[in-house]
Amino acid sequence: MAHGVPTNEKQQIQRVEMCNITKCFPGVLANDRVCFDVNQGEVHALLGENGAGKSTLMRQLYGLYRPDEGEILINGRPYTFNSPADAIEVGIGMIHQHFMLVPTMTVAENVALGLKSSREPMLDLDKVSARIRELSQLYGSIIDPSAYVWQLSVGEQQRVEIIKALYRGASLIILDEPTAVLTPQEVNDLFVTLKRMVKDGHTLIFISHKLHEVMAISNRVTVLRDGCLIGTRLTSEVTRNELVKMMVGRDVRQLNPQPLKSGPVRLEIQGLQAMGDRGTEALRGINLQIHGGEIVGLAGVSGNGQRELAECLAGVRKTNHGTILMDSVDISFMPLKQRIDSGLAYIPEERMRDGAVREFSVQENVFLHDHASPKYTHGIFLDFARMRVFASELVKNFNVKTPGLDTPIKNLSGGNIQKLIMARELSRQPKVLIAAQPTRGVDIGATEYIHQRLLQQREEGIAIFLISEDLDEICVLSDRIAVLYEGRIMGIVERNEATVEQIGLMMAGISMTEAMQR
Amino acid sequence: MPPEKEEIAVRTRRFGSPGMFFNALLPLAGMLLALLIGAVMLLILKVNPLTAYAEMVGGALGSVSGITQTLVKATPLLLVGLGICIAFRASVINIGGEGQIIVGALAATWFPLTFRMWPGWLLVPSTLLVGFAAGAAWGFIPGILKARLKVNEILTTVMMNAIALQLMNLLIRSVLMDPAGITAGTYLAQSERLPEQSWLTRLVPQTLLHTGTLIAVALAVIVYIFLWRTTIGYRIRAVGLNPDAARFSGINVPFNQALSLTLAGGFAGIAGAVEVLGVQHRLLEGITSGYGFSGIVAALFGGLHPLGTIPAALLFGGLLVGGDKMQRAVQVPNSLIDAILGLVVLFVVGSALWSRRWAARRQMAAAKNQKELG
Amino acid sequence: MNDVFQLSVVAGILTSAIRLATPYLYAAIGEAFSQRSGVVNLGVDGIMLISAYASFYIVLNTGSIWLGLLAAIVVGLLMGLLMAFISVTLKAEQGISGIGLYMFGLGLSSLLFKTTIGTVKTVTGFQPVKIPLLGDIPVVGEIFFQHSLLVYGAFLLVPLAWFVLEKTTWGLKNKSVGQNPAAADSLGVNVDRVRYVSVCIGAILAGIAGASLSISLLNLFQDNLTAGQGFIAVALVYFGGWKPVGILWGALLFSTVNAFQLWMQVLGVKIPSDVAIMLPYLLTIAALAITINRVRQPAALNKPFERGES
Amino acid sequence: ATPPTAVPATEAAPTEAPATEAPTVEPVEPFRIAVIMPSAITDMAFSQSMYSALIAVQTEMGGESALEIKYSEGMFKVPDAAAAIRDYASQGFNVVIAHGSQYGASVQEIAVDFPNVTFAWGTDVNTFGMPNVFAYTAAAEQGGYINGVLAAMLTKTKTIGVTGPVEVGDAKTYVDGFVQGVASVDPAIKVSKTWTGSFSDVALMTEAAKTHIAAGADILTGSSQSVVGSIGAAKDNGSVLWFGTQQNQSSLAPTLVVASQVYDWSGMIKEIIANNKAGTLGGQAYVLQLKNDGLKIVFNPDYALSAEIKAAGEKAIADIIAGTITVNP
Ligand SMILES: Nc1ncnc2c1ncn2[C@@H]1O[C@H](COP(=O)(O)OP(=O)(O)OP(=O)(O)O)[C@@H](O)[C@H]1O
Ligand SMILES: Nc1ncnc2c1ncn2[C@@H]1O[C@H](COP(=O)(O)OP(=O)(O)OP(=O)(O)O)[C@@H](O)[C@H]1O
Ligand SMILES: [Mg+2]
Ligand SMILES: [Mg+2]
Repeated sequence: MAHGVPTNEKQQIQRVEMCNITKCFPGVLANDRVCFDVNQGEVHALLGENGAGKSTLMRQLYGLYRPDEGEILINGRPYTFNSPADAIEVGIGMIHQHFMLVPTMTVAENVALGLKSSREPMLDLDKVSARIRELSQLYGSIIDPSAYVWQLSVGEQQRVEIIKALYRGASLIILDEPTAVLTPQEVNDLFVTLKRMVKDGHTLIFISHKLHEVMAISNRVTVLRDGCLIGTRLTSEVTRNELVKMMVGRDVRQLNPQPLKSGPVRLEIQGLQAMGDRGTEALRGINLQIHGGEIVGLAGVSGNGQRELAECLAGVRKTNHGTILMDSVDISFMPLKQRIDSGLAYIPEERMRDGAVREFSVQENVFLHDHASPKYTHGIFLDFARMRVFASELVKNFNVKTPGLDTPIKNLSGGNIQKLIMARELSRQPKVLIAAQPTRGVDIGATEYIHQRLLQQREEGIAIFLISEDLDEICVLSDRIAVLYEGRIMGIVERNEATVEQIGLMMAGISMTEAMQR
Repeated sequence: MPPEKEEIAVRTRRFGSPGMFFNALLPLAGMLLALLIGAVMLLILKVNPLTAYAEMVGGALGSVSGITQTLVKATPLLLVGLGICIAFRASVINIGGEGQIIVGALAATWFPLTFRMWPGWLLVPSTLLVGFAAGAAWGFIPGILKARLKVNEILTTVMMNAIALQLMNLLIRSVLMDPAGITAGTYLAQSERLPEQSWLTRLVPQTLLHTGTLIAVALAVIVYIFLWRTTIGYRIRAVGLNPDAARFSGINVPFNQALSLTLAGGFAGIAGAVEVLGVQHRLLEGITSGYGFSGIVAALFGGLHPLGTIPAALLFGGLLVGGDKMQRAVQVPNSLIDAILGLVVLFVVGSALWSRRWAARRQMAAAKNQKELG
Repeated sequence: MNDVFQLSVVAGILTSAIRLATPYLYAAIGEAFSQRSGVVNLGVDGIMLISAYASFYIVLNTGSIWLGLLAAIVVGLLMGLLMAFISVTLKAEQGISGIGLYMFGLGLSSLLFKTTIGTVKTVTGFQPVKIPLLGDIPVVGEIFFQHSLLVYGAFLLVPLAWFVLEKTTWGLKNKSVGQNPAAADSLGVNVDRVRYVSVCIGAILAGIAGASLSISLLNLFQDNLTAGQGFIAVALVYFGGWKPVGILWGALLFSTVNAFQLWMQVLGVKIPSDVAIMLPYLLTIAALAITINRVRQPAALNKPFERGES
Repeated sequence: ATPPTAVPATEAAPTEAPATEAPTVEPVEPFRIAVIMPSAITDMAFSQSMYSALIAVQTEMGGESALEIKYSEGMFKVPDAAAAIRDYASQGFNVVIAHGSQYGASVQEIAVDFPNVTFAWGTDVNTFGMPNVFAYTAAAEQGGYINGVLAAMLTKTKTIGVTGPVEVGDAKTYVDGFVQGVASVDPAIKVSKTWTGSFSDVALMTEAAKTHIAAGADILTGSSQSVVGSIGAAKDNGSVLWFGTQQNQSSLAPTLVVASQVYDWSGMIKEIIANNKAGTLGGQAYVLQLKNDGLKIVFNPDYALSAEIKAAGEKAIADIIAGTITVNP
């Protein structure tokens, strides 16, 4: 139990200070004498590249880790958190980067978990449900407490996370990259909610890689790099570029891709229909053509069929109807393996789950698709020498930061895993590349790098289908933008033809003509 | 990363760092603790633990007969363990070793009796293959049920053990029953003795040590190469570590799961065949001797690594042999040895946590130093 | 063959099946508690053995069946603590710890039996209790309502376990630590403690399963009395999809077929006895293969939990 | 075709028997016997029958100073047993008894290396033609026959249940004899048999016995260490009678056990000791029979068996001994 927690009434958190926090993991010093503080009613943003130590710092405040050194003061009094229970007790809540939900349980069960019930030892989910409705209405739209978490969209899941914290009476809420998985509309909704929470007296710590969000919502910004504190600034007194420099240690270039003359159609989708995981119709007749040397961006609120579309193209989901042509060859019924071999590359959205084998080494992950290619085998035997040459070339060319080729990939940072998967897919000289959320959760430096690579591939004549919920990314990179809504394409526009707002309207189901008029 | 540094990383991984020495000490400490508790039990039974343990060590290692005996026991443990390595690497839990050994032994009894005119150079390898095939078939059934119908393999392999046992009961009291037992009216539950040319060659006279041990070691190397140097092994490991990523890479996940269970069954089948051809020279009740279970322990002790399973099987075999010797020497009930062995397993596996923690602590210290230096 | 369909035979089969299912129900439902929290305990058979011994020893020496049952519970608890310590606190590979526990239980029970009792003896254990009124119903009463208390207990355990697992706050914690321990941990649920309790409940029930053999159904103890029933119980958890009711169907199927094959032998139906004995195993596999509704195992099953290892 | 007791087995030429060296047992040194058994010495069946016989002989000879006994129990793994046999032989035991038919091959190999040690193994009749190997077996069908005769005369429901493990070895021959015995009294009596497929599954054995009882059997019998479960079931029922084999099982249900066929290995052991001391280290096969007192029908004094039935039983014993009745295994 936390020391000195008032026995009866939960105190209001006025001020939190973290002093000289040091935290070491095997092989990394994740936090090196970091100081951080936050005051009541403030939104304090925490910035840094992948692996800078942001999550680690916050997990210590939430009692998930114990600092090796340093002190945590709340309202001036030192506290030791042995577990999240202690942090929850003093009124701290945390929305984790990777949601901490049990998919096989309902919303109400997830919220009630770990709490005393009014009818102890029995559950009283009705009471919990009522309060969930109340809270969700107060801070946005209602969430069905009896829905299973696996049935919810990512945005809804995040709201469950927020409700979980509010339900426990948290007055300080840590949000670890809450916007990484949200659509622009959802981000807006979230910001409305967050502002409302601040007005109600809550204190927020906000982690993000997106500078405009940080500029928009925070009062102060703290930047970490390599586990060390770089500095804390008032948001009003700092510029974007200054922040980038603090984070990355250099300037980051703005991309400005020039239009290209596109080649012949390489990927053609005709009348594609498919079912979703929940047994409903997810795709209701998709028609789309992508030319070589062209990036087509697919915009849309998550859950409108993006994942299903990507999976149908990649061959891991059954289509009900329609055809897919690659270089005029019908690949609709080709098994996955054959599609890969004939030039389709796919960067899955859930890269840790679907794109890489965590325990495999960097080198082994490079050959997930091509381990049986005659280039790297003698009969059934793998040719390590040649594999090694190729893998180290790839790591070098794509600037993947890894201690070695034999390091298990799980020890790499998110951005570097992403780069490696990218490297793998692009090195196969595909005809068509499907990139789903290629920069989700990746820091600025790595994002820049990945974007450059995509443009480079475009120049080489590859047809690229970019599926992203980050509208900025889509608008910067795509030659044409298709908007997906409820399993249908609402319209396809040239890059400079439509504004972000117009695309946003189409994402909300407004027809193209109507949207373009507004 | 400069190449030399990478080289070093590779080398330490391959040949072990000084830290591994301590990692090896911890399981030994766990074992000592178990033996200490065993010593208390011995004292209660009014037996001097020092004498008892001296007999145990001596029994396993102190003589040619002890050492060969250890090797003879380690052989089926290793063979079953190799199959377990393959299955568990594919994330398939094979509890069916007992049944797979039985059918391997059944096939390896039937075959030489049927083709008793074949010369030894032909009969021995083909019998081993037949044993492999029979075990593989027994592993294939839960494999295909898992692949096609998603039936949990723990359930099926447990049930298949019982089925195999009854199959043996059925055959051993009908077609495979020793005709001599029928003539003499004893109706013993054993088969006829196999033709002599089908026996595995004895390596040391007056002991049971046979060429099966060498075969097992050779197979361990082959399984190592199979798992880490071939495309099939690569796929099996990928399926075990992350079926989703494997599927997204075009790997047929159910096929590889079924394949790994089939291979696991095959290795247990060879173990059964080797027991018949190398040790018993006929089929008997109790042919499995529980190797189907202890093979799992050996493989897990060996870190699910075929080469690691070799010392693990030897350790386990030695404990069993030494335990028997101790029982004979100090006349304690056999079950005491079982209980002590159980404790050894528990404490050795429990000590793994500290090994991991020590390794982590060393790495942390290294990280701090590096930071301070650079 | 026609005999098989006589009412008395059907009644006999069902009565037998209910008796035979008893130890499986206790042990498998206990294992479900443990597995739902993420811990596979393969040592059930060992726990059953040593508890069977303990309860038998106590009844033999005190004559009190209740003290005997208590002994089984206490010994089961101790074995559960040992398993939990190794697999939860020390985060050891659960498969090996379970097999170690099995070997330990097998060896120790036989050792103690030999040193403290020495030869097979019988005791007067839990006697059949005819339930008033219900027990007097012809046929039905005989089948269902003339059993010993531990048999009734096994069947009452099904709704009780269902209630605890599905309707209580603790049941929610138990499920969450087996599905996503990191999430439970982040809400202040003490993952290790929930797993300790779950493993111990499982072990206590395994202990009662042992007692149901030695002081209720058989009323004697002998080396390796369970003859591998604990492993069948683990398999039944998979059959039942980690649900008490599913386990009930599995245990009833298995034991009904077993009772059926015994009756076939008694009635002299001409099939080899070995084939008859295979039947329950074959049919259990077949039943699972043809039922389509397959439950996913708890996501964190067999995975030790350590904070920060996402 | 039961081989007569203690005849030189066909392969063994009796004249060749004397070993190279006369037994060196000095009178002060105890005679040393080691025994290897497949199950526990407390199994109430096969292993226990041998162990009790050894203890009985030891007592008769004057305790440990006259006869030293060492045992290895639970040796169901043959390689372990082989190691034990070899170990005992090399420790200079006079007699090593391998008490299980599965040990035959091991005995055959090891005996060659220890010409001065007597090996005895069973149950079988094969001495492998070796001068230092005795074989032994029990004609379980004979006692089975007697039990069958008694049971047939006692049954009221004309239904008798047999609970067996696996239909092999003496579990089979005993039951076959039993069935013949019943049929000799009244062929109309129904003898139904169940096999559990396991020597150790007490729970299934119990349920098998309960099934017989539910099907109308008023008398049960059966073989293997798991029949303790059947006896328990008979006892729970309270009025079902039991016939035992291998061991005297009266203590398990004092009012319900009518009689047990008891394997008494002590006569054979004494004969082996005597032979060994006289320099005959092997070459013979022993068969426990009613005739040579190796098999005994032990009536339970606590069960009031009517004199008439008991007389019928004793007549059958006499007939078998006299050879007027032959029982086929
Ligand atoms: N549980 C852990 N075990 C070992 N190392 C860890 C662990 N968690 C974090 N690290 C390491 O600590 C460093 C900081 O990680 P942290 O999660 O705090 O980064 P972050 O700033 O949140 O990055 P991101 O933007 O990718 O979320 C990384 O180098 C990471 O490898
Ligand atoms: N057990 C671990 N050992 C070493 N590094 C780890 C471990 N667990 C996590 N990390 C590293 O810690 C950092 C932060 O981990 P986290 O779980 O926050 O994922 P992430 O990489 O930030 O994911 P995302 O790309 O979704 O932001 C990552 O660099 C990850 O690789
Ligand atoms: Mg983070
Ligand atoms: Mg991140």
